[in-house]
Amino acid sequence: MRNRGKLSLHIPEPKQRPGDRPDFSDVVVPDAGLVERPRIDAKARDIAPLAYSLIRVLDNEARIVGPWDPKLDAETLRKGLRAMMLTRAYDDRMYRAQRQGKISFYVKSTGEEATSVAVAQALERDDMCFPSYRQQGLLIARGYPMLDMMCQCYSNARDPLKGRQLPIMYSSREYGFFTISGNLGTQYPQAVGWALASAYKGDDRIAASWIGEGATAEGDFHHALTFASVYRAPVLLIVVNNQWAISSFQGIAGGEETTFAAKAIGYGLPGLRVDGNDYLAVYAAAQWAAERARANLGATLIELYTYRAEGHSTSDDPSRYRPSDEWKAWPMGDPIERLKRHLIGVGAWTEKQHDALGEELAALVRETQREAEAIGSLAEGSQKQTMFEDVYKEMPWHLRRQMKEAGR
Amino acid sequence: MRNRGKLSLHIPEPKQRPGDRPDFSDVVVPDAGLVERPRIDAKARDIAPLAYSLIRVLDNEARIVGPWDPKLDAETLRKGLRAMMLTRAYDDRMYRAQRQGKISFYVKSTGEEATSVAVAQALERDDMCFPSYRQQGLLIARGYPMLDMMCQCYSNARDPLKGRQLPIMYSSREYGFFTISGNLGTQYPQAVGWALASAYKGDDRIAASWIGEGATAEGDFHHALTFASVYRAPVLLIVVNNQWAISSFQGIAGGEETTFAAKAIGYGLPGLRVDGNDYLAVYAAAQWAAERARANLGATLIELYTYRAEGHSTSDDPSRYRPSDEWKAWPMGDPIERLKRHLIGVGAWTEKQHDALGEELAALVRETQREAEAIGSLAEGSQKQTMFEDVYKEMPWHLRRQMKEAGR
Amino acid sequence: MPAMNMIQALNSALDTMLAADPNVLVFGEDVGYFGGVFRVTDGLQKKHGVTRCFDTPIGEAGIIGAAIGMSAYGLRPVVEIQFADYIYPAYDQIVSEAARIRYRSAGDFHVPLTIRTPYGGGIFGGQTHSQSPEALFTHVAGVKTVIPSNPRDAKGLLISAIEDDDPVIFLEPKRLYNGPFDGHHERPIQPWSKHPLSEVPEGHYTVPLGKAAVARPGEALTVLVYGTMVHVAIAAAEESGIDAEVIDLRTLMPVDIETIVKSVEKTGRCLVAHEATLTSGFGAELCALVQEHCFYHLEAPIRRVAGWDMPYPHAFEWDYFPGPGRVADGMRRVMEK
Amino acid sequence: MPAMNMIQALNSALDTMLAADPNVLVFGEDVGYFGGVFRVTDGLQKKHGVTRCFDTPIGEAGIIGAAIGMSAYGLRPVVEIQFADYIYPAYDQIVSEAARIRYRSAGDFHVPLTIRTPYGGGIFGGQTHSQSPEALFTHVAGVKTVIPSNPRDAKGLLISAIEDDDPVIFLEPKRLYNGPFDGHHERPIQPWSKHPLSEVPEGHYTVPLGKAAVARPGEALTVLVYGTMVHVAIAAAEESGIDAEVIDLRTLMPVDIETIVKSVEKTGRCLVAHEATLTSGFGAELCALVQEHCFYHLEAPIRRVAGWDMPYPHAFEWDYFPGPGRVADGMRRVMEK
Ligand SMILES: Cc1ncc(C[n+]2csc(CCOP(=O)(O)OP(=O)(O)O)c2C)c(N)n1
Ligand SMILES: Cc1ncc(C[n+]2csc(CCOP(=O)(O)OP(=O)(O)O)c2C)c(N)n1
Ligand SMILES: [Mg+2]
Ligand SMILES: [Mg+2]
Repeated sequence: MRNRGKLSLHIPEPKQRPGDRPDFSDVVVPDAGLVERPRIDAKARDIAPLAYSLIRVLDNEARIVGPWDPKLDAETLRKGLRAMMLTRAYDDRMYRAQRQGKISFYVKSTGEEATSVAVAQALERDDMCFPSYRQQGLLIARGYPMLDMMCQCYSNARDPLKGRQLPIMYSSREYGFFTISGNLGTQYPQAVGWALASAYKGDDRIAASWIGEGATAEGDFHHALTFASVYRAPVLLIVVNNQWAISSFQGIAGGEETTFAAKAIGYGLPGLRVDGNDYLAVYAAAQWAAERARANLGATLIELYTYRAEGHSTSDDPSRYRPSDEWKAWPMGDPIERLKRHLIGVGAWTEKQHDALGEELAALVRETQREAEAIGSLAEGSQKQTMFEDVYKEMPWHLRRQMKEAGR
Repeated sequence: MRNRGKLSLHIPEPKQRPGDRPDFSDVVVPDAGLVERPRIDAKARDIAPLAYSLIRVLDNEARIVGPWDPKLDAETLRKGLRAMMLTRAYDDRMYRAQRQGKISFYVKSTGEEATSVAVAQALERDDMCFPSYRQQGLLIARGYPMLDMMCQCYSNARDPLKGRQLPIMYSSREYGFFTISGNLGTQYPQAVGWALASAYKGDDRIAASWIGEGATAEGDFHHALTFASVYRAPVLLIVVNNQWAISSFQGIAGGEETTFAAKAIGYGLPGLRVDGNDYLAVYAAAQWAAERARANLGATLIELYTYRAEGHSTSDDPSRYRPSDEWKAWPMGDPIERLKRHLIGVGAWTEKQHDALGEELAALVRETQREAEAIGSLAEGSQKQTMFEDVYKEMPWHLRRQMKEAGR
Repeated sequence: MPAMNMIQALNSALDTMLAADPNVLVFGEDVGYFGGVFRVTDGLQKKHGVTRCFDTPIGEAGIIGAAIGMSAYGLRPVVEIQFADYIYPAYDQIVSEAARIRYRSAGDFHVPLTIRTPYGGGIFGGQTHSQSPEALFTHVAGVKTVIPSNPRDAKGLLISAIEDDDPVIFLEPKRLYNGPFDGHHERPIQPWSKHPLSEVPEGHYTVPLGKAAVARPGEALTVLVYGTMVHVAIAAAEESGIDAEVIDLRTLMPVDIETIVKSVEKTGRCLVAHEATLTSGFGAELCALVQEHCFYHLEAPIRRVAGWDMPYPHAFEWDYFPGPGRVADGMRRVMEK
Repeated sequence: MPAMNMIQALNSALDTMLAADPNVLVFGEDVGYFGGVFRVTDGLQKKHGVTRCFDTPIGEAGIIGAAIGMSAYGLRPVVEIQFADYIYPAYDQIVSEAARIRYRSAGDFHVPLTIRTPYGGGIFGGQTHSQSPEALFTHVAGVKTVIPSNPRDAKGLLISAIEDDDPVIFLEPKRLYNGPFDGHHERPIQPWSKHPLSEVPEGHYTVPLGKAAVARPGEALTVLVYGTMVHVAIAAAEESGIDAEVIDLRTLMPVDIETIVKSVEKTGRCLVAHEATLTSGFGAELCALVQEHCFYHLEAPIRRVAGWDMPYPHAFEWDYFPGPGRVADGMRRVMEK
């Protein structure tokens, strides 16, 4: 009766490694417009197939097709385009600053700008975001002062976080952006708690949180979905599947066997799988989930399928573990390019305008950087005097003593 | 655009509370035999509906119907019946011992005997079990000396665990029963690790683990399923959904929105939902999953739908939070009764034999208890001299010093 | 003033705060309808409603994680971890998040969270219902750690903890819930009602965090204790005839160094006792502080009486527990030279 | 003997053990193909195969939980937690499981698991890439805690840890990976190759657990340190001209009390220094032990120099880090009277 065959251990491995030619032929890219858009009060179980399909709004000619068209006016789309372009320009500049030794660390979001910007646009301004470290696009979309972002990275006298955090670990209650943690996944149940608080108070604000596909393996992912399901939290739980977690491809996070959107199913939550490089699709999915949440119908898990175009961070060299030009081959392209093409296609934008905007934003970033650097940088550590503050609301005796010992 | 309606907080509540009449009319009990039995190499996604149906083999007349018939001979079934009856007799006796103040704590598995015994029978003797605290049926089914079980509960001179563990927290490497933890859920990823070790070695042994539906909310549940999925661990991951976690009904664990078997789907694993009070169905499901695991096809999640007939433990009084006679109303009955009826129905058992066996087992348990009590009990704490051992393999200086201080 | 046991006093604190502040929420495993496995939240759901006091899934990290998010919204959650032994799954959310959010956000966010949890042995709970993990929190900058030893303090300290704007780990000595246990497990259980500190004011009052109490004044040596060990130390003093000054720390972090130093400067001798395992227990910190602050007053080494360095062994609870005999021995050793 | 930096020495230890024992497995986040974010596992997958050295999902509790199960099967897993700051999600599996399985099963099962993890600051990693959580493990009966300070010890201790039949937390001072950093961050980085302890034997050898080393003999006072602080303390001694005896503990639990006592009895003075936050740090335990064992030899209070009680502040790394200046000040204070 017993099968006496030998067992063997399966270790997932990506198809290509450095030196190999990029090949995404096994990525199924369904045509845009094919996925139905259910009512927001659809039962999660009835829409389980959405977790395996791919919501796409822009077709190969960057035209809007299908029921997920969020019906946005050109002005709104241009705002989204600008925010994505500004995010990329900011990233490029800060990356360079790190390479020049001006800041200690940086994380780019290149190629993933839509995953932040489009969601920010679909939310209300007073909805609360619990981001991971790759959602700088949220702050930019919400108009947070770039100077403050930079000063945070420079840890200078104007750094709102007083030099206490690694660059990019922003925090802004005012802009609805929760303080970023270095520990993966912790923000997810926190977002659920925030959303439950809003529901408890009978308010109408909702929350959204972002996590990488790699970090979905953390326990906090499970806790968030469990609590969201049990208490019907008004929250958007977004998985940014950029296919890489530092050097580990998505198979190591479970992506060989299923999609990340499908994780929703086990909690009785809707799971939407979305082309994360399609600004309109991301917007539409977030909008659907936000409406559902506001109607007291609970949480939605959204997988945004994208590709991490650059290294994990400035501490990383992706050419050590994947073909170096893989991004170029990513079949779903670049979110900025695609939105630009769409706008041009409908006559709401021109190449010239685009180039002009590009230059304007580059100049803005450069100018802001000059301002930030004029204020100072890490080396000066100019908020050092506050180092002993904020451990507690009031400084206990032992910290007062230590502060004295430190000569402050 | 924004729905300005007020949010509200949903707190799940069971339909009945003390004083209410038990009512399981919302429990869907499909007829036995209706669920198809897929090939063991079926793709998890293709068999997702199994997570929402209910595998049942014994019909209302206790006849075997349908494709999940495990085709067991009467001898095997009588062995299963005996193990379940012995488990119940043992539970009753030890419960009484606790009430008499002879042991400090006890946990019964009444009504859930099939969830342990049938799985034990479906596994090979050298497969490894990672139980929670309600799987005493495994040890009994595998023929572990009941005297040793009792001596563990009495913490006496023969206690294999030398008085170090709360009663019922058994451990037996020899019988393939991993040391029970008081911390919920920890055994789940451990079972996966054990299974991976077997696969790594190219052996053919598989693992099984048990968790309560309440404890599925722990992070370790998620870790286990993630690791099992990624590396295709040969393991059975069993959720005993007995509908209660101390005073919390299964809705607090997420049972309002979906089934526990459905949690498999998000990991790309097969999820089987099974009538946990149907010995044959439990056996058949475990057998299917074991075959699949041995064929290098990875893990299966099995929800055994049952009902916790008694209090959570001797520290609990369920009449404070649920109708006291709810078990009587449980539509899927009692696993012992049902298997007995089946055996009688096919002419392989009689009422008389049953009564005789009942008496024999009661006598056996009584006799064993006498033996155990003759050896001693907690009060004597007779392995005290070993108290400082086994913290480490070799006793470090500080423990030697403490042992001296303690006057040993 | 009504006599209350510690459970009633804690219940009264929660009731008072639920009534006073709509931002206070109480939740945890089995705390809702059932009222908690130790009955501390008994009746609160019925009185204040299901959204104010409710059950949670069995996921300690989820409980604390959600509570942190609620804090960011402006609520003041009070959560229960059913046994301190089960706080470890939430350790990351406590250490990396609750403790650090004020600091890392430069005050932009803070976490006025109270985590109640029963700790300590003495109920034959075995190794996973008996632990004393306080030192795992006193090492974490950003959280406060509080342990009451009697009903009056329990209520006043719990209200202070809830009103505090920083995360507080509130450890409840479960062996004291129903009576002032002095370690004499062989004697009949005493009810709280005979103890003066069971007189608990109704309504709102506070016992400040960070302030110790002299539980028994004395001249011979200073004994630093908290929770159950306060009663054990008093018993040891009475029984040994050694005139110990027993200090009930009440708050471990920030610890009341003034009261400690004042006493040790007076007595010149010091014993530290706790139920937690010895090595790297909070007693180590107390020893370090006392020898540093009072070195020239010390006439003998500071001794520690503590749980042995092992998991709490079920059957040998009373051999593990640092009872009055061992504490008295410790006192004698400190008095030796 | 080849000169190795600490990364190479650790890699060599793993390579040696993978070759020697088919039951040794190496896994963790990014340790497989890539070879680890600090390159400690570089080349091991290629040499020993994908099933011997592989990547894991980002779930520290899953990594440790699976490793415990593998231990029960008879394997000897060596896992990497990418930064010590990320060990907290696995804290329950370590404390409640790995540490207690031998005891609770009365030896029926045991866990010969090694958990490697880089700790400490000095690389501008901010608060979640700089922590020193050793005291959170020294309090846990059943685990051993080891911290090397140089390549030769690193390899020998890691092999001992892997061969040890109990769980070992092996903390690697990440600032020492590439050179013997003495706290002078303003000076150019020194390579290991100039340091005598970079001579690392090839193949198998062990440095025993539980044995400290005298890193610098001296007469004036005893300095108890481990990891990066060994080099800082030596620098402080040289620069201050104080003839300190610097003891490199190497193993924190079980600590080498003999070597400590012998030194303090000789010098009569003691300073403890670590990077971890002060309160309830391992220094507290060292103070408690030293004052207890050497009370009548001590001529001055034992002082502690440690990280301030706060999260590691990114920009003020060098104000937080207890560098040679602060250690020398500490020495002077200990020498005062
Ligand atoms: C708890 C924890 N474990 C490990 C790390 C180290 N780490 C930082 S980022 C990262 C990869 C995360 O990948 P993913 O979640 O996919 O996000 P992405 O970087 O792709 O946006 C890892 C392992 C961490 N920060 N926290
Ligand atoms: C980590 C942890 N949290 C909480 C507990 C307390 N506790 C013990 S059993 C239990 C209920 C478990 O219910 P379930 O998982 O459904 O198992 P059942 O008792 O029904 O078999 C709880 C909350 C624990 N033992 N461990
Ligand atoms: Mg990723
Ligand atoms: Mg249950």
